[in-house]
Amino acid sequence: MINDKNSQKIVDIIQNWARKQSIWVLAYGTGCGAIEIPPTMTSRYDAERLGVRGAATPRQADVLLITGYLTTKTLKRVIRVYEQMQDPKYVIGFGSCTINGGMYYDSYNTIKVLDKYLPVDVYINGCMPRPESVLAGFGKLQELIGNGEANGATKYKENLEWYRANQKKIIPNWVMPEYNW
Amino acid sequence: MELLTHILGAIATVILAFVVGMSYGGIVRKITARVHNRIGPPWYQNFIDAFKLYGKTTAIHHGWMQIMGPAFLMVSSVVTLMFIPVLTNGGWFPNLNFEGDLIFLLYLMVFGPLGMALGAGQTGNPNSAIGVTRGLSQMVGFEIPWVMALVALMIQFDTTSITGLMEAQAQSGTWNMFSSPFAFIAAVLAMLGMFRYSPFDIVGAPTELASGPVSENGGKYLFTMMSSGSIFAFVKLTLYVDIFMGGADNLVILLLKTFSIYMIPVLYGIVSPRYRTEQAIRFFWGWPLFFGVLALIYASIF
Amino acid sequence: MRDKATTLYIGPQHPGITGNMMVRVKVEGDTIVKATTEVGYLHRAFEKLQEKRNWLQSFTLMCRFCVPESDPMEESYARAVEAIEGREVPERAKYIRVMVLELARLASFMLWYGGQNGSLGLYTMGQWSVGDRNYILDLFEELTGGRVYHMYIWPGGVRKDLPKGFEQKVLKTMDYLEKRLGDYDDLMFDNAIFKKRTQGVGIVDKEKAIEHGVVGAVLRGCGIKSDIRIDDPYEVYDKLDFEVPTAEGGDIWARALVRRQEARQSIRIIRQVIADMPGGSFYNKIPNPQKWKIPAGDAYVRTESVRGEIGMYIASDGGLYPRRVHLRGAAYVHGITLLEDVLVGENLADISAIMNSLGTCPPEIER
Amino acid sequence: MQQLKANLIEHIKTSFKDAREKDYPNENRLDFYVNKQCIPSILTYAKDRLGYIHLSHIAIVDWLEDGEIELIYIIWSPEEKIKMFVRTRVERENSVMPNIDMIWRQANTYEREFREMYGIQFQGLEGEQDFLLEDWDGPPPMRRDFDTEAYADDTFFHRPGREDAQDVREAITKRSGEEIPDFAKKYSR
Repeated sequence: MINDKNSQKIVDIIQNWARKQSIWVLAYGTGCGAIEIPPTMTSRYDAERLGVRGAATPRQADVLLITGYLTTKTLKRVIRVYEQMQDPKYVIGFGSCTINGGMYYDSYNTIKVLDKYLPVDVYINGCMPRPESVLAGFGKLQELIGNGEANGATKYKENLEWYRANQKKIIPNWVMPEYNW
Repeated sequence: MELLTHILGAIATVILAFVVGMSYGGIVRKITARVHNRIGPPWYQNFIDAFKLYGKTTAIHHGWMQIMGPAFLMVSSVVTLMFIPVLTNGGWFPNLNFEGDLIFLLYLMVFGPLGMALGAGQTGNPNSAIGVTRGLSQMVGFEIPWVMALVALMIQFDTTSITGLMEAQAQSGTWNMFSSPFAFIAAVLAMLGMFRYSPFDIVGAPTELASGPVSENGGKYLFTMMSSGSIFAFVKLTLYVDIFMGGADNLVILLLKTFSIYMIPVLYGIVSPRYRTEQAIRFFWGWPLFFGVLALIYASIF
Repeated sequence: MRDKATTLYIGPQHPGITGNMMVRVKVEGDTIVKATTEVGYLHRAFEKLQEKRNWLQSFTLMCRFCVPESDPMEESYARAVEAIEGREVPERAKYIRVMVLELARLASFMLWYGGQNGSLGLYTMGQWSVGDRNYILDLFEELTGGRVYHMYIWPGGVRKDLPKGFEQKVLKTMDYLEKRLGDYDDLMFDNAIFKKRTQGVGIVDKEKAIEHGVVGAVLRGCGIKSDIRIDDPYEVYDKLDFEVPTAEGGDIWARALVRRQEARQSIRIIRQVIADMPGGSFYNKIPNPQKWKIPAGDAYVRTESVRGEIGMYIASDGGLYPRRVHLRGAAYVHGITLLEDVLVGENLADISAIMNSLGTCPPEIER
Repeated sequence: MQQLKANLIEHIKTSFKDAREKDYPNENRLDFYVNKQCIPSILTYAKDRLGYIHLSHIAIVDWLEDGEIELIYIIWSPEEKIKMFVRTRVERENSVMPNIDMIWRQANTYEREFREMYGIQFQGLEGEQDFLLEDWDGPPPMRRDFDTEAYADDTFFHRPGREDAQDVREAITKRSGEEIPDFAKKYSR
């Protein structure tokens, strides 16, 4: 009955609709992009009307917003946070420095390409992206979720060895619990 | 036949409580947003959130006590709901409302938070443990004026039954909120703590404890907590309406009365920062306690 | 005997932390017995990158030092380079610079209003003030093209002249904000619970202030009248008429009172600057940046930001690239040793409020 | 101000014989070049006797060509309103500096950073070894002989397309068929 393919499809459509209308963003300002998050959440731009709201802990969050450059020290924490999040989960790369390093292309302490370490569903470019572009990024994510195309987490699970190898390359001292998500 | 009515009525009550509680939550979010100069989410946003949470995979395992925590909450909310007369004449929601009394209800209402405390303690997250401790200490704070208000009513009307209180109001024609005003004030002040809006939201303060007891619970756990919280909110509101505002004859009046009383903690909360635990307890053992004592004196004199 | 203390990690992922850093606290009950900060989550090594960037390319890095308030950094850099090179700045540019700096201060105050109250659970305030901050950012956007990073104050003057009718827009915004500041007072300073939560919490007394080299509003909050704009005046601050508010007590409440007055003083300065704005050139042109060499020498300039004194040391070896640009933010002092010291003996619930009140800004610490 | 400066030079010179001064006549700034052993005593003297109670900054410059690292302690007197620079130079390799965090607590932060970033040791410095970096096993990164670009190329992935410094505008026009007006061509490389 419920495992029938067609009914599963209907359930998926309804679920994707709910997921798209309710996006809980983890409150983790990893970089300078965090400064445009308060304006996005407050009165002029008001992301809550689109169902976007903050979540305090990774257990409750749906979206991990990487707000800008990631130092190697933060990357370790971000990976840990990402693996604590529950499926379905999405990653938004925010700002030029997550895409190609931006102005920090020769810094010894920041990573340059985020999608080698974490599966990124949506990139928002700019330094710093304006709240409008942040909202547009959320809109794009909603569109992808609605179509069932935001499957970064599945990609991550399938190619875990590849991601792990990249991560361990810059985090030599790997002491992290294994999550059985 | 009577059994079937009871069962169907119970199911209807739970659904009603869930829907009303959730919608109230959504409306509160909307009202808060309007005060913030925002548009705010639609009133049904909470339903979407709950549905999404239910659809999330939940692979957090911290032993069986963690699962028991939300389950305890849910069970206690539903059981408490069963003992609350939703409408004055029983109507579609007969439940068990003629058997229970206020003292039994007092015990039931702390059962859920205690279960939650066990569950949150099991998660191993220090934030949860601290949040639970704060929650229980705060409960000690507001339970005292709350119990005093109820005892005052019991003395005044010489009954411990909720239906008895409702009948007494119906006979005298005045609501208890006017016939025993001090008890009402004490109970309303206690209600501020019971609903855990600001200034008494230290239990799950995100900026200090990363949301306290719920910090390790996502997905279906959070869904259970959210829905039991909504049901419990409905329970508390209905109880207030029953014992202080003469109950409600039909659903529209019930909704009007509960919503107006719900606005007290909500509107107060929007413009208040939060108290620390010891400040909150000091608050409850100040004026609310004073009004509680006054209510007892008033009840025993008249 | 069993150790009763629990170790809690506040951050780096924590809604109450001001930016990306961690405070490891040991608590007994609700009282903190030991606090250790851990920073470095935002270390981008600007000062290293500057070795390979010429004098103008380095300028674009400046505003990224501290995100909430980027203009004092640009101002410091511009002034330090001008001091080494001996470059003159037109009078109009100086006035425009002061206006931009004060607008940035106001924007930062708005953010502080939100942060301070958000840490205490009064989220309405943050929604109002951060929303109103957008009006200042609109002005910045018209003037410089950017909301957060402006890259406007550069060596030799400012990058663009004021657009037509800009002064009127600024004045209009100032009128609006002045009205709103009154609303904020009603919500925040007249609130009994806010008073209860902040009075006697996070005390920095005079001795501690001198021992730790405290600057800015924190220093003024313990009754010492000190402001770089008066003590070591730069640009045209010595020609302007404004007050330096102080308060007694050294707790969060005192610092909040100081900042409340300072926001009004900023509005007052902006109005004066616009009234006195001279005409003329706004920019003393620099040579081709690819061949721009600065004579050997060094300079240290200080600028007052919302969090306090910002110092920038620049050394030049006579080449195309800066030899060394070394920034000292206010948070560098407040955010580590002072924070660790103040937190001891405080309630666990007040960590976030104290951090906000001290003006902890991790990007400025780690650079 | 010149009078204050002259007094200051006299005070410092009588107590510290080998200090050399450099005056900047038009600024409120006075430089002293001293030996590294003198640093704690001269700072204490300035703080306790002369009223230079505020340690504004400790700047550090790596003079690779000279094989030396320069430390500049900048202190400020609220009464006299003069910035005093106390400068000293140490060897780049294996140098040990006296610790001044008992005079000003915030010096502790500076010293921890210099220890990590420049490899200078401070006598009796407390605090964790790691300050900004974590698990770092290379040379102290802020030294001038550390090549950050080579390290970054070595360690991190780069997204292709950056190295040819292609003009973004051209790439976009090629894709969308938009025409660049002549006045704008001047700015695109």
